[in-house]
Amino acid sequence: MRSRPRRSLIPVAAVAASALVLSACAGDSEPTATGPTTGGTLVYASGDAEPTCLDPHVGGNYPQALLATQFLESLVSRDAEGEIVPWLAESWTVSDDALTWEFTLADGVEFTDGTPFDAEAVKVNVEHLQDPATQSSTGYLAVEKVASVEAVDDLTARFTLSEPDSALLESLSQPWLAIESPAGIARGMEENCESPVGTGPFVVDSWAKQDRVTLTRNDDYSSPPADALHDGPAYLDGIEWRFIPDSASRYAALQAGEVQVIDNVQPDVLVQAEGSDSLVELDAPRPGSSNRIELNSGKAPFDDVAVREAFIRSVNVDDAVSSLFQGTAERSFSPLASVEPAAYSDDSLFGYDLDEANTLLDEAGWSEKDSDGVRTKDGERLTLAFPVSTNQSIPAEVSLFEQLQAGAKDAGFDVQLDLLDLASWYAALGANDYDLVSAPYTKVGPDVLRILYHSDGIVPAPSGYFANHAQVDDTAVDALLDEASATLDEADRAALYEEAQADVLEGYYILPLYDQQNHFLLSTSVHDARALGTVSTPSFAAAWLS
Amino acid sequence: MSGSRAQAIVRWTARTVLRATVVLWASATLVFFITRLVPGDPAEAALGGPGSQASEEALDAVRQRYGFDQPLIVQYGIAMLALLRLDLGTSYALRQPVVQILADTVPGTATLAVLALLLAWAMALALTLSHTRSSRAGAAIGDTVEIVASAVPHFWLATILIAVFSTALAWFPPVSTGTPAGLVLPVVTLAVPIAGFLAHVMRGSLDEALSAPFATSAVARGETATGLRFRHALRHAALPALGLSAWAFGYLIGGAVVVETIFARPGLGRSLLQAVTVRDVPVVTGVVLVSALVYVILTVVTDALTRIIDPRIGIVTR
Amino acid sequence: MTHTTSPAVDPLLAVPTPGRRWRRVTLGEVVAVVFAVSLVVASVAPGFLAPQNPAAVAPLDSFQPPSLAHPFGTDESGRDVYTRIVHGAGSSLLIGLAATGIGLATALLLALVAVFGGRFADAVVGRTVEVLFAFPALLSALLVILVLGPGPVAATVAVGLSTAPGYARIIRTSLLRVRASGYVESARLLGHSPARIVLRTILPNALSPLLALATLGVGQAVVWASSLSFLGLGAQPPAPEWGAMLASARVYLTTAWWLTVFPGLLILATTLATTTIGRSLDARSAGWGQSGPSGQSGQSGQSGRPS
Amino acid sequence: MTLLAVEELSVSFGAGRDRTSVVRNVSFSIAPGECVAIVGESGSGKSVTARTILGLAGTGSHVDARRLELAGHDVSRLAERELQRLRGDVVGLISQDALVSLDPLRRVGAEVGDPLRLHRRTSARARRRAVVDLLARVGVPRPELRARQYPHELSGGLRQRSLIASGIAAEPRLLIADEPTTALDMTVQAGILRLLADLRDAETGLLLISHDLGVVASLADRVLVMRHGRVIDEGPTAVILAGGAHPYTRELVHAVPEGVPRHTALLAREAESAPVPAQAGSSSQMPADAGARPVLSATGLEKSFGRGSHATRAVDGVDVHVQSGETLGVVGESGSGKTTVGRLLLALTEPDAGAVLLEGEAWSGVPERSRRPRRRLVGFVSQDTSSTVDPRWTVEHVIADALPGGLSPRQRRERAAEALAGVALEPALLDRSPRTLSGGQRQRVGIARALAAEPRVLVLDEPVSALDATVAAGVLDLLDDLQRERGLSYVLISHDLSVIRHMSDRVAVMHEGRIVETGPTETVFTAPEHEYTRRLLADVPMRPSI
Repeated sequence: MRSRPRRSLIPVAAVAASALVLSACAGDSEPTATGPTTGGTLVYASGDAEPTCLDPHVGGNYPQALLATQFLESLVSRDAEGEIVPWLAESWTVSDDALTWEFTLADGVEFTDGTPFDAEAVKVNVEHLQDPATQSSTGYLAVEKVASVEAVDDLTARFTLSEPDSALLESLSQPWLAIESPAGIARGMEENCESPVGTGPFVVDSWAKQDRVTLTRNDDYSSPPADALHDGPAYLDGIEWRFIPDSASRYAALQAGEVQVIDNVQPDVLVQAEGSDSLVELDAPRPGSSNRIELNSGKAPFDDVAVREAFIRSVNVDDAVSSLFQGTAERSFSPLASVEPAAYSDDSLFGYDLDEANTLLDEAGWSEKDSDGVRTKDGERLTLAFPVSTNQSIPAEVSLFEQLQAGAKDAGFDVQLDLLDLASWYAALGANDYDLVSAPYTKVGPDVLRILYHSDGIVPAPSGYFANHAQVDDTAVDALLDEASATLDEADRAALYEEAQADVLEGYYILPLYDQQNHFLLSTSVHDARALGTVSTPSFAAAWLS
Repeated sequence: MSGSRAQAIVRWTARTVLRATVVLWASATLVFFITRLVPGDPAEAALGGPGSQASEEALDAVRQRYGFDQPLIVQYGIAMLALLRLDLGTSYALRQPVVQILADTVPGTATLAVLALLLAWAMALALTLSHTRSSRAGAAIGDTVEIVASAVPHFWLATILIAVFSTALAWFPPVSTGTPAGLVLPVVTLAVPIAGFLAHVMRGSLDEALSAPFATSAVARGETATGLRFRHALRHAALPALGLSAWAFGYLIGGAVVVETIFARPGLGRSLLQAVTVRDVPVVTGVVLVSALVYVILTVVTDALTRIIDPRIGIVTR
Repeated sequence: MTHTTSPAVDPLLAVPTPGRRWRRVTLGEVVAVVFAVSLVVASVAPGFLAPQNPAAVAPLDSFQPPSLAHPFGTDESGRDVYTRIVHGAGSSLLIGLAATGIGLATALLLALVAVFGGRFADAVVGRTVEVLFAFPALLSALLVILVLGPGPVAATVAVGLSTAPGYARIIRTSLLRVRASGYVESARLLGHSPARIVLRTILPNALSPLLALATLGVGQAVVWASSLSFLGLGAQPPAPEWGAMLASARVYLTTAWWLTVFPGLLILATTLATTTIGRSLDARSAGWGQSGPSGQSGQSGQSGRPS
Repeated sequence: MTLLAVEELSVSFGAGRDRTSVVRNVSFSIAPGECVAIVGESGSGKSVTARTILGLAGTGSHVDARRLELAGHDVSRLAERELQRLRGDVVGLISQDALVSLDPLRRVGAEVGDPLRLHRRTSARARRRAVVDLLARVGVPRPELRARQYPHELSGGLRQRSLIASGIAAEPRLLIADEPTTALDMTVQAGILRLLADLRDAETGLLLISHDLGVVASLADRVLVMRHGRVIDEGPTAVILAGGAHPYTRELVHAVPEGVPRHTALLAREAESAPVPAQAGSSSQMPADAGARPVLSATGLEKSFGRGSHATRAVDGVDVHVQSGETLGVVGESGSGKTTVGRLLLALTEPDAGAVLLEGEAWSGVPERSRRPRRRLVGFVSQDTSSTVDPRWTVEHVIADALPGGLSPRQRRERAAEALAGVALEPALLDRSPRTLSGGQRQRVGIARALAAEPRVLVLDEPVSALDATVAAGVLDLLDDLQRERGLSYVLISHDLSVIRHMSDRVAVMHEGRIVETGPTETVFTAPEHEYTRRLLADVPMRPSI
């Protein structure tokens, strides 16, 4: 048995990670005159869709995570260096066969409804996630390998796995697996959706649909994660969590002082805000996959690696990224987000080279061009269907696709951009009616690679959903990912994931673009807000207003 | 006399209620069949769309629960019976009874629409009364103001208003704040196009009234220009605008879709937009029925008001 | 029973002469017609007004404010906004025209059935139109989109269908008025066949207001379609359709006002021009014959609903 | 002392080249208790003259006068505010059309009381009493009820009386009556004239504007004849009615068919020549030829409108027979059912009972299909031809529409020109729109169209009611000529007894849907049998015998 896995592997994320704690930047530029003051209500304006249920166990998407971070806590967290740190679980051990995990829980923690936090609560939560009636998808997948949870004693919870899972801690650190009050869960789904009960620094007071969620301070708060800036109850009296879908309105509201924090900030606004001395940016790229375009290798023409490479060589991503994101996003050359310690990059594969692209296409048999300048082969046009979900792609990203479309045209690709609503987009994917697609995936840890590139991910669920959009069907990759999933040794695991990433990159299955953008803009009156190292959701547990 | 009048009122009321009921029933029927045309498996939609990872069992359960496995006509019967009990079903996306969602969102939109309608009337009256019939330039300016007002897209107007009155002048908040100040910009945004339409109609009938022989005879009795407008012409000008108001209210509900999104106000319009994007059929049905109901009620009210103002129509005649 | 001259009217003008039939053309009408003609030119031959390629991206040239080289500035991909507006005129107008066409055709069909299909058909159509009226325009448009899914075609159909009830009411009234007119009675008294009366007298007179109505409708349809685009339900970028341009421009409002202002002004100017032309056509046809739609389409969309 | 003094009054409209003189150098005066009448046809400037006295010449008018003095006030120099004080107080106006001269949205009492409200300091209560008194004074029965009612609830006569009540409410010293009895039935007209005479006798100055010499004769002390803006003749009433000094005055006087025998041209008559009754007897005899088959006959016609208790019987047991070549005059007041009889004869509506025969064959009660070929035999001329021609058509098109089919375009144009010539119009009018023609020209086009179909019988519904007297006279002369030339039969429907008497061979008097009396014209007019006929004839304002 080894205690608490330590040491992160490759500190690639250091630069990005240091930016996570905002207080550092804000503190440097301004002389800190006074210390934290208690009181005040922070108004947060979210551009994310309003959750339909505040319980992140149900479904499990990013908007839920944003809110849940304020009032729910997980067993473990991840710090700025990418290392798993204690939270509601103070320590843990794992058996040699990697199938039994024992978590020692923090003592004296109570849910805000007065229910004590104990091992039984952990057991109830995992079972809640696994219950089909909960309709959990993110959390459900994360505890797929957990066979059972047993309350050994009040403060010891034992997880028994069906097979080794090196991603267990990372999974448990996510807000979608946060621990809720068993009494709260017992109220039933409808009520629990309205006001889930946790141990966090704030409590859900009320939820006015389409308008705001009102959060008030948990005066008895006592369970911050190990990397917290501040112990004890929050300084803020509460948070008004508003839903303002229109990005221009959101920014206008911030400028007008109606709100203090906004998310989903547009690149041009970020650039403008840089010059402002009343606004501060918090850049917290999400973990998991990078934003990338996936090339459907499951059908022609991208079943030919040469055509895939030709496409990737024909588009000038660097120029597009710099023009549209104006320096607010770094180009990525990795399947994983830069905040992931296991991220592996290879920029040599993605150089813009139109000549090379043309040569590759000529050799691949796409040597004819029709009157529109589109290449053909046996009378077939080199047309690429690119369904884009307007719900998932921000405007700048759509513009980026437009620019890539224009670039690929020069090489003879006819890229058909099709902006779709979510349902139609899923339908297009389910019908295998796409050659290019862009779908980010947020998850803590490199295990996301298994979801995205394991051939198991090609088989659609009954509803048609699948995650391996590139349709990478490579036994070598599968083997690497399976092995990594069962390998607890950090170094070995990292090496396996690096190899898998290299295979994916070299197979030209994906065109990495940049990290999943997650920019927040804060009024300078907000101090000590930070983004958690898990899924980069903002935490206001230590924040105060001046 | 009064007896026959009372009878006439009763008859009118009965006819009106019957007609309103028929319109509502027909609206419900129309919406029911239109929503059945929505592509995709309704059971899947009920479970969160194709993106959800619903199992076959879950889908079957939902089919049974909502009656999707029944023949269409049976489903229709079930839906109509449910409607009689004011049961509009449960939102697929929000997992809440639609009636609850409507109860939550109607007041906000109603406030917005009523205030906008009042403001539109005020603006239209101001525009109408300030314009001088004699001056050609005045008429041309009036025309242009009306057309521009009635042609300006809500979202563009809102954008400009926010840029000027929130960002530059900081007079009003750019998003709903729950205070009266937060209502100003959305209400103005909604009111301007309606004011344009109302003013156009009002100005037309004001001109007509001012050039009517009865206006000449009023002037010949020594009536002043102001007296002529307020005592005589205004009533005539108001009549067609009143007739337009029920329609205008519907227009406002349509406009609310845009305005509520931009100004981050909770309301019917925003619910509807969200419901359409995720194909949340029960919510769409609910919103459409509510607006049909509002339209029907308002038609009755404006009809009654018109009859009160205009004795020529009267309750007795058809 | 003489009709003595009304005191405010110049009696010599009241004695009609052929040349005075037309009202004086106003400056506004001239401007409107000139603008409308340029729009048509832009739709048919955009290259004539804007020789550049509207889709040509120049990433390093993005967000240029208006200048001599780019009179309306450039957008996020460095495309010339002026060029895109000119090239977008076609699709915007096409959406407006097609939507109005769909609306009017549907309305005409309904109205013809109502007027000539007998009492029962009239009742059915009348009720149907009344029911459709209960659905505010944007709501019925959203219903259509719910069925068809978002997109430019759906938006066009949606706007078109949602305007149909208003048009149907106006056309029906017009048909009924003409059918009850003295000149139709005269035609009957001359022993003309019903078919001849319908084709040569009723339809030409009843439908003459349609031109004015259609002109008024096109501007409104462009506005509605742009609203749908703004909501993400209509034409999508990178199509240089004005509504779509505006929708994507709103995001950059704070840093690139020109992206929002110019397409918006163009939509406004289009509506202003079409409305001015429509109203003057309306007024002229009303002055020409009493069959003119005065009071009906003078309020045009309004009396029904403005598309 | 003069109440009103007008010297060299000129009124023009417009400016610069568009300037048009409407009133030129008009001078007259009115003393208290005096009635001065201005007669003239449309566009003669008589109404503008009257309104100028009130300061209501209209927008864009230029008023120029050496003297324009009303009760000591120089009207041409008064400001609008001061004029407002005079209007309704010193000078009252009774407009021509009570149907539209009362605000339909206000109660009658409010309209009547307005001058008191504006010019007298009276309480609302006193005003209400005064209004009731006023209404009673002008002979409105049940004045309390009427004051509370709205204009549309009153009959035309009561409306006109209310308007007079409103005009005299503030006891003005001068009353301007602009066509006060136009559009009223004879019996009502008589009452109004008596009322005005009473006012005059009570020392109110009266300016009467009228085209009706009968009305003028019964009221006026002096008469001004206006034409083209000028006073061309003036003098004591008796002198003017005897033909005055100006030829136009004579024409005007002669244009009235009153007392002019059948088949005597109205306009061609020599002023001095005595009426020639010689032909009258023979012509009225002519159609009564025994054995002559009626062209159009109807027996037992009944027609109701509305249903149930709201039904009104418009035509109730009417028999009419029109012989070949004769004119049947149908006379009656508005609402007597005469127009419905016309429509039944035209087979535009089907009778509820009874039958119409055309040349002995069924005309009513047969399918339209079988009627259609015979429709051309029955022509129709309405009061207002402009509403019965397609607004898009030219005169040529209108007439050609009535011509038989199978003609070449050239033949059609020739035939249309012939038809125009037949009604004494120039072929130059062929390309004009009927709407651009004068009223007389339009009526002639209407007749030309009716004749182009070569009918046997014409139904003439108030064919000259909308025309000025001299124009009407021309049309009547034309109709008479055409009848003699072509052997046409006429059914002449009119409320104007003088027209009926002048044009008809036989007369049917209608009252409340029935024919109360029928017979040869002279018999009916000289020895009426029915009580109603006698009353009708008594109410005609007769010209004093010359």
